[in-house]
Amino acid sequence: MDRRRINGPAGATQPPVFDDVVSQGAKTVSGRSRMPDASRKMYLKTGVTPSASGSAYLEMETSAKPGASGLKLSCSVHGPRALPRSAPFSPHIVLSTHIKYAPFATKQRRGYLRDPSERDLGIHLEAALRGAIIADRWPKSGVDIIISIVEGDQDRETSKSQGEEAWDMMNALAGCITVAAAALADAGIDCVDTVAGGVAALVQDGGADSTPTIVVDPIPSDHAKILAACCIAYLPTRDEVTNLWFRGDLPASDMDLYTHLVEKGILASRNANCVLTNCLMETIE
Amino acid sequence: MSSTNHVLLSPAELAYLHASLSLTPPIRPDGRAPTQFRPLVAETGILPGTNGSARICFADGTEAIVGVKAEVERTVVGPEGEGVIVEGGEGEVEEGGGEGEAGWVEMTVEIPGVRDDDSGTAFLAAMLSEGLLADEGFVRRLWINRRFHWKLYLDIILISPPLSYPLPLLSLTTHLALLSTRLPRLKSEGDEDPFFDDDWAAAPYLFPRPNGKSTTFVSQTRPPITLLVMAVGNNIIFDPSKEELAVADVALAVSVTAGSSSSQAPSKHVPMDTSTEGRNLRLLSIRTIDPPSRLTPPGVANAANSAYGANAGQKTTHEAQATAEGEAVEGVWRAPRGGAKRMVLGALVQKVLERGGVVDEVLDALEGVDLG
Amino acid sequence: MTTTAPTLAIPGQLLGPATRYQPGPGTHLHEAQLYSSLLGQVHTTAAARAPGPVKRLTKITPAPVPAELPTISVMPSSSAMASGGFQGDEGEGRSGGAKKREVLPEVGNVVLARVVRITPRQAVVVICVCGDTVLEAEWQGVIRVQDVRATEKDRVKVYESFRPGDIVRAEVISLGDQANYYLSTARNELGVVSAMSEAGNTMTPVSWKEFRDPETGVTELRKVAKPQ
Amino acid sequence: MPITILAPRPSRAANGPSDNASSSDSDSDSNGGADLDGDLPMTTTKPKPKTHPSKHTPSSFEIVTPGETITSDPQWMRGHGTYLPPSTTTIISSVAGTVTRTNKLLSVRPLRARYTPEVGDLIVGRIVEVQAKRWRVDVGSTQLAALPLSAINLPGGILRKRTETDELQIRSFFAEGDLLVAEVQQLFGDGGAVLHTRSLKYGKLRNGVFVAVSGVGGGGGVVRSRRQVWTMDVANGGGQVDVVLGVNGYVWISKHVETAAEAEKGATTTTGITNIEESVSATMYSSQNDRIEVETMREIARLRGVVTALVENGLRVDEDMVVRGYHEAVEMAMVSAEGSDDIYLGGERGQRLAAVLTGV
Repeated sequence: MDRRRINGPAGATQPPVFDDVVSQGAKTVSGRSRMPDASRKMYLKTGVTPSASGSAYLEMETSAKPGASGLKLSCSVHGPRALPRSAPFSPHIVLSTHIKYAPFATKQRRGYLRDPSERDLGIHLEAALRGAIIADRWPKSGVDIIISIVEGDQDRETSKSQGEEAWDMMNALAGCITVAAAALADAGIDCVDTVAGGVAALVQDGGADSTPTIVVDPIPSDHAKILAACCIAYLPTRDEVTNLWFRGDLPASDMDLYTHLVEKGILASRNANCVLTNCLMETIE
Repeated sequence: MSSTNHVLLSPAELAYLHASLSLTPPIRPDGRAPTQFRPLVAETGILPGTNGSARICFADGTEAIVGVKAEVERTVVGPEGEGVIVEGGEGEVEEGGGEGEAGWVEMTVEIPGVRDDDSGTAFLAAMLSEGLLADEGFVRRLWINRRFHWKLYLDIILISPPLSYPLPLLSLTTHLALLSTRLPRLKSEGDEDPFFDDDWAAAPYLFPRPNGKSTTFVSQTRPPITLLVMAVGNNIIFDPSKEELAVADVALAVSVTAGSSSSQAPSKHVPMDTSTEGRNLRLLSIRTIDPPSRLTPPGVANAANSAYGANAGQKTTHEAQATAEGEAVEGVWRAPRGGAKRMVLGALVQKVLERGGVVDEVLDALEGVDLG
Repeated sequence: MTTTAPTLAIPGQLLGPATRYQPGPGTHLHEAQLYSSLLGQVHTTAAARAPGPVKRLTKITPAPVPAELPTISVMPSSSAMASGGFQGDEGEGRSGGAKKREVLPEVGNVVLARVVRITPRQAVVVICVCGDTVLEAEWQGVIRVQDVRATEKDRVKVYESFRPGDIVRAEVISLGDQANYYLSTARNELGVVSAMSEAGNTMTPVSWKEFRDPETGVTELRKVAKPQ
Repeated sequence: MPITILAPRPSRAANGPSDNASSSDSDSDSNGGADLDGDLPMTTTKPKPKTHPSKHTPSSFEIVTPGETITSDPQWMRGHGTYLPPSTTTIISSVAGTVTRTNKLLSVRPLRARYTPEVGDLIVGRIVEVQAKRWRVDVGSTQLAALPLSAINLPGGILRKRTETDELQIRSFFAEGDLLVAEVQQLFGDGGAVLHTRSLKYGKLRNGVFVAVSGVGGGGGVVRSRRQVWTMDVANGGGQVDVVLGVNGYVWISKHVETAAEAEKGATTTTGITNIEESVSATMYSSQNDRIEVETMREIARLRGVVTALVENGLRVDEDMVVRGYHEAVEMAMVSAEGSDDIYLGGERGQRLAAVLTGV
């Protein structure tokens, strides 16, 4: 909420609803073309923003479908730098994370001010990174991690977002974690490990009666229904999880299903970690 | 901007707390058993101007109030013939119609002393509404007819600045408020403009009450509750206080609800063993809470302490204070690094979801609150 | 198990057991194994290390180490400087050129700082170079009046020692409070190394307490660093 | 049962007065020399409470609210918590609290108040800020107290000269978050306190737990008493435990550590003061805990439970109450289902404990 301006009325207008030619009737437009355990291809590069202490850019493979686009993220790390004079003494580095969707990143235009979901993502990212950095190496200093989501996962062909925003957020978070880890390493901030994010989902493709399956790195529009999903930030060498975000509806009596979902989430972050490791080795070679 | 506010504790206190919570069984500073909650005082229906309300306070004076208000709202329907949101009667909603439905519930959290655009508050609100919305059956209850639905406003207000992470308090209060929520009885039929019975006594509960002392709560659907659990060493601790959270290795917020799943699909995976004692619990959401332990000041071992005995006055402070890489010394606090082992996370979730475990008892106790 | 440590490391990479190496900058210990915590080149230095104006945490374990192990460290090298390589010796690395990356000033480091403000009690400076590293961020420091020189401390006047704009070589003596590092110039080779006169000309040092403007011939008082 | 949910109590009035009576009794007593003479009728605007459990302090628990007239009788002098409107003799309360009369002085003791430091108070405080030559300490007052570097004992004995390096390594003595026990040495005009730790019984705290309760006020909480610090033997093989009741309401409960000096004192009573200083200073600023046995930890937690239960039930916290409460708690645990390991004293059990204590 912008406190300095008078804002227009909220929710006074109704968004237009486009006629949905392609996907009319059938919900499962194209479906998933990858194996259940395969992640999308990912492009990652460090050192893209010269003015920042460290930076990285991540792009997810665009699906074969026309009009669909993959996630594009740019992360810059500023610091370590001195804390403002008014800040209290800190024996650790003070981490602050900002995630912002570009106004044009999603189907529905986003404002310039961070909305609650972006703040929420920022907290998730902070939790994921704070477990990875060695904060006591940099007393009295601060670091800002700023991520712009240049383009979100989206599909022009689907007329409306089908309650997918929450699942999209998980995909975005996983990308943010990976790109931030690369930028942190580029900035020379001590980390215990390279943290990478991954998403796994329990999907039901064949209507309400079919058996749900677990897939890695889901694209919401590929699936008829997502029953549950989890986003995991994982440290491969230590075999530790720094952030776990699960959402869905699972019977509590079936712990195995949950455990499998988490295992697949870890698999997804391992996949992302391979890309991250290769990217970092390229950086120093 | 962290999900948990920072607490100032001395390294010696942290080391002591960690040691006592790592014992088997753990010794909690307030003497509670690991799964025991702080005693609380609860009442519902405190605000006559709302559809449902509740108040819970802790012995330390922390107090939360939740008011639920419902308004009739016109459902945005797509072009002719395409039932974007609704299809058929009896609250049957076309599957996947989530976006429109999620917007039917609006939740705000107000924490005194915190800016309303604070990220921590946004995180709290997201966490509470996530649990609510993950249960598709919940928003379905707000359906009136094809053209109208209830819009539910949940306003969660913490009366005093939080003395501990307020998540469980807010969640339990929200649960009670929803339990006590009643919507006016619909008199109109079909898709005409809704027309309601103005007799409040006839208004049905949003979550229908069990008849008398029936034990068939297996089929009873309840609003979700979000619990805070943390692990120290091998111990799993419920409803941690501020001090306990400050030495947590990992903390999770787990949203659970009781009742049969609205989307029956996953339950097909398992045979429904309704014969067993206890509720049919469903896991709705899990979030990692960034434990404040990572931001705690480290202790200095006597051996490295410049202010210790003979070394005093020598200029060795910084070599000593710079956290030398070394093995942990007993009795000296060190902020944890890295994340949590999979096993620990799994155990935490398992403990919450245990049949006939903590969640069941909490739900029992909440049901026992008089909804006058 | 490799017998030698890798030459390049990414965060989280195993460097070797703690029984073989001592942890140096850019490494961390986890379950008796040493891991890298930075992205960069791996260096091992023999046991006897001359203390000097070094980069980062000099992990001096207070108790004498039972067996003198070589110290293993990881030095960050961003892609921009990768071609230049990294000088292994740290004491006299000045010739290696200024590398722009972030380090934290540590107690005992010799730094170059620019004076920004003076008060009767202290001079406020901004640390620009730490050891041989040009800093990206501006870390603020203060030189208190009692730390200006070693002798006749009670007669020191800050405005006779420093002026805003001067470049000072100083030693870090304390991490200080939340905002400032505490610096000292109480040694012969420490003090003002470069100063401008009031007329705006670069001055040359003429004595331990004076600089002279070569054009106007006017002398100004400073705490002069002994030229090296 | 992991959770207890209670219905709200009908109103505080039912059990409020008796709680307040007992605590304000002790408050007045501990002030010493207060002549609680209640014969004179003083209430003009409201009827006096008819029944009263306590005989000698008729209206000591009478609760007044801001703006309420206490008396218009000119024989009374106004004290803290009251004011006189210009050109009248009416004394009006300016806070919500209980009326206290000391001879002819009328004052209102607020029901809840932050700690007001007084010279000589023993307090427990927490460092919140480290400055160049002093620390700022949270003592539960309206302002932060100051602890100058010159007011602490430096390690290496009392005779050691304070050097400049001490100033540079000020954080190695006390850093942000550290707890300490100290004495109020001096007060500023604005109520700010200056502390000192120049005694062996003061200094950094370790080996224990902290609990903050309300300080000196009209309700429950820590009251000024003869002894704020004591060592007690605890049950169930817990050894000895130190309790520090800061006058400001901050309480520290820790394992009793026998210092070298004490041990020596047991053998020969002729140890010089400097020797003690030196041996004590070794651990003076340590943040490393000693080894603490499980039994001791359990009893420390039980003591903490007693203190919290006392406060939650509006009782005063002093040595007598804590020691008696502790013994009651041990007894209660003995007969409880789980046995002596059961240390929980929250909710109902705390109320039962309080009832036993007030019943005596």
